Amino acid sequence: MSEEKEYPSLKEFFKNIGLEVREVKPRRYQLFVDPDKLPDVVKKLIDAYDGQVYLSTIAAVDFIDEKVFELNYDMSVIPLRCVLILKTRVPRDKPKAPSLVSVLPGARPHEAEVYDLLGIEFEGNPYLEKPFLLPKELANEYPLRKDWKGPGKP
Amino acid sequence: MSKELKVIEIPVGPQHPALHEPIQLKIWVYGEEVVDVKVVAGFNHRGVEWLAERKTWFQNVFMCSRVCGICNTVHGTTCSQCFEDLGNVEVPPRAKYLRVLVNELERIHSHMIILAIMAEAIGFDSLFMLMMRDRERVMYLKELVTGNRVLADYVTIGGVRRDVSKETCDKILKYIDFIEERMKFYKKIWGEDPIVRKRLVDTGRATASQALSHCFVGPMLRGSGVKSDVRRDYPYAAYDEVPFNVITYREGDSWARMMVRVDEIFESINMVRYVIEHLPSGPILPKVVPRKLPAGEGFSKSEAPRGELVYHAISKGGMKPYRLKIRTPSFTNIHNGAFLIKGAHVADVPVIFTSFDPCIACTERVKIIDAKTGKVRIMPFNKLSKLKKL
Amino acid sequence: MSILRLLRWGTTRSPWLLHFNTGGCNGCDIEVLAAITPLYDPERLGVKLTPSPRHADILIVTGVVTKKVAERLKRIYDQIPEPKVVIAVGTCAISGGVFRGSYSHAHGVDKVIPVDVYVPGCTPRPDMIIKGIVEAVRILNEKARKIEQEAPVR
Amino acid sequence: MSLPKLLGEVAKNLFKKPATLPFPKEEIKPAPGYRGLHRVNGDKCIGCSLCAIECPTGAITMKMRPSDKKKRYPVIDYGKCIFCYRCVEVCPVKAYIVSEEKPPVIRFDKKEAFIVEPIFKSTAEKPAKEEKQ
Repeated sequence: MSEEKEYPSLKEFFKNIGLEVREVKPRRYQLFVDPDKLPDVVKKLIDAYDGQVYLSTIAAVDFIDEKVFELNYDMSVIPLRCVLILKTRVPRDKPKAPSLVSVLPGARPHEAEVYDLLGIEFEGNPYLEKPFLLPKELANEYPLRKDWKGPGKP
Repeated sequence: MSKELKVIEIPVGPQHPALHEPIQLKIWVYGEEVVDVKVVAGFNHRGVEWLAERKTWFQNVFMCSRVCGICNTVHGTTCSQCFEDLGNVEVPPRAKYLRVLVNELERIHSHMIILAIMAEAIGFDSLFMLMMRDRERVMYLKELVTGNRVLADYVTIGGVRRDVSKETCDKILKYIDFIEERMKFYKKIWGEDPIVRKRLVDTGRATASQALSHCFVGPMLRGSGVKSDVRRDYPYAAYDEVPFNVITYREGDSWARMMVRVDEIFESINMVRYVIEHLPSGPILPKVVPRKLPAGEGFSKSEAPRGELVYHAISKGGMKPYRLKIRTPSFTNIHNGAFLIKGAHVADVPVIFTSFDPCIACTERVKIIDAKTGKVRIMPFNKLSKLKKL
Repeated sequence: MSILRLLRWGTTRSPWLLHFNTGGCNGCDIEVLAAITPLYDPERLGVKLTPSPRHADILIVTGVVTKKVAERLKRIYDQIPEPKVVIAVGTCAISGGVFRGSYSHAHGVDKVIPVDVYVPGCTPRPDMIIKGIVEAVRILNEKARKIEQEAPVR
Repeated sequence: MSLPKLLGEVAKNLFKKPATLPFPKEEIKPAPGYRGLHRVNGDKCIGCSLCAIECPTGAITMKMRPSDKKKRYPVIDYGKCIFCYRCVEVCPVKAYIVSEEKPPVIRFDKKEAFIVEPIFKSTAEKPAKEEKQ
């Protein structure tokens, strides 16, 4: 992996695959992707940058008013020294998204965590498990959903 | 052998002499070889993200500092930066430099403690005692600057909470010189001592491509030869003005990971010196710090002693965040790194696991079934088929 | 009778510690670790850290007691032979501290097992932890004496 | 195989002064500026409850004054306090007295020692132990 190799900028790369990326802050890019296209986009991204891309986190948000779950995939592109936030939305009544494990094995614990705390199912990830982190008493509940009633006062 | 060897399940933890924190490793062994591993956890799940939605912005900075005790300042810094990013709060330059100072002091003490624990894990108790003795000097410096030995609560939204005086700076320089002197000696031990080398070289080896595809961060990634450091790649605080080198080792084994930490201590010492020499004057807090932050999205990442730390906040305005996502470095390192244990000797399990610098409190939730993609180097083929059913 | 007196003499002069983290932030744990290092060195006072609950006299508990770990804490407490003393180190172990109100922990050690000595502070300094151990030895002595008196006289 | 590198260091340490602090004989002094126990000066406090609102753990509760029914005063529970000094920072009248005193060890039968009332000088509401500033 040589440092000298020239890589295309994120704007060029996404133009080539027919998407447009927005620079929200310096070195921070953001774009909306369809959930079905996500593994494909990530695959292309990894190939274009010689695998020097890793997933920082998946921040899942429950927008209860709009009846959607928003998934923020925070990717780090090492050669460009920048952050790319891939946003995708899945409906709240059918929370299913494709898994990234086949293209990026490191996505496994992140997806398992989101599945445990918010109940979004990642199709193709064989490691999803409930309860993953929660105690046994809360095995069937999703604490980070906004309509979860909570434990009450101690 | 008349009797056939069986695959045996061994639980390691949650209360275990080699692991000081509550995590359970279920390992399956065939003879002396580990054939499968499962990280069972959640023992440390405290519901921090759920609590964060119910606390105000300022309370959140204090709570996020307590996600992890060893790397608390960097948690506080990243949390504050995330909220500053959200509310467009300008941080004065002196506060930026002081953040670098405290973060680097913390990196020195954190790396020293993991080096000491590693020495204990390989049975090198005198090195453990000597390193812990010298580490107390750093703890004293931290107490002098921040007001508490471990949980500093030094950083707040907009800046830092205390200023440093001239005498404090002199004392820091004096103690830092002592620590550098001692670290030169320890580097010789870590690099050349036969006890250390025999135990660490060639255990838990990860190649660069494995490290990247399994999303390793921090010293685990740099130990495999990938040049990635958030301080350089995505500079925060005053790291774009402070010169330093990114340390990489090509070997990718436990020894390389520890050597990355040893060398980073020297870089941190130089950075502390640079910061004290070039400390700008001025206020440490902006005049007005808003108590309410606008709607929007805040993102911040930083280089914790264990790797990249990410905060992602989503706000709908008001006093409290709508969602705060914390991704700690140990979360990916422990979950994804477990495949390195596969194929190792049972006696090497604590060594490999300690070389991850596991911070279970940071992870605040752990549990994984091992990746099947990581190739097992030594495989008892006759048992692998049965193993799948376990 | 005299055997029990010998036992009391032994345990109070050289109490062995067992340290158990029940899901704290690690801050108290590294202070407990710092308290057994050369600078404070309780070993010159006869205090020693032991890995096994069956050898221990004093149980040092740090951290909020998460629900998942509570049953293990109970099991470890039961394994320690009488007389035994429990020290709760840190604000989290006393009341849950900054994580009060969360769904996944028990808000303090004394909700799960009886506690004899509290060491407040976030985090307590190593010398205060040693002072807590001194206080615990005093209680250990009282408990051992009680066992001695209640034993049937032959 | 060479000699272990640490042997020389270990031998040298045999002839040095011990690093251990003579702890039970001498108190260990924390570094200047240590965040220790803090108390409320009851005479200065105006009862605005800002510290109770801002406290990250809810360790401060506001109590009614017996003499003046309209005013309140804060009571700190050291069993919940994390010594972050947020209350000291936000207090508009600087009614908090800070010290470098370490929080004391408390036995199971003296749990009420966790809860600490403010210091009053003028009124006879709850004369507490004097503390140097």
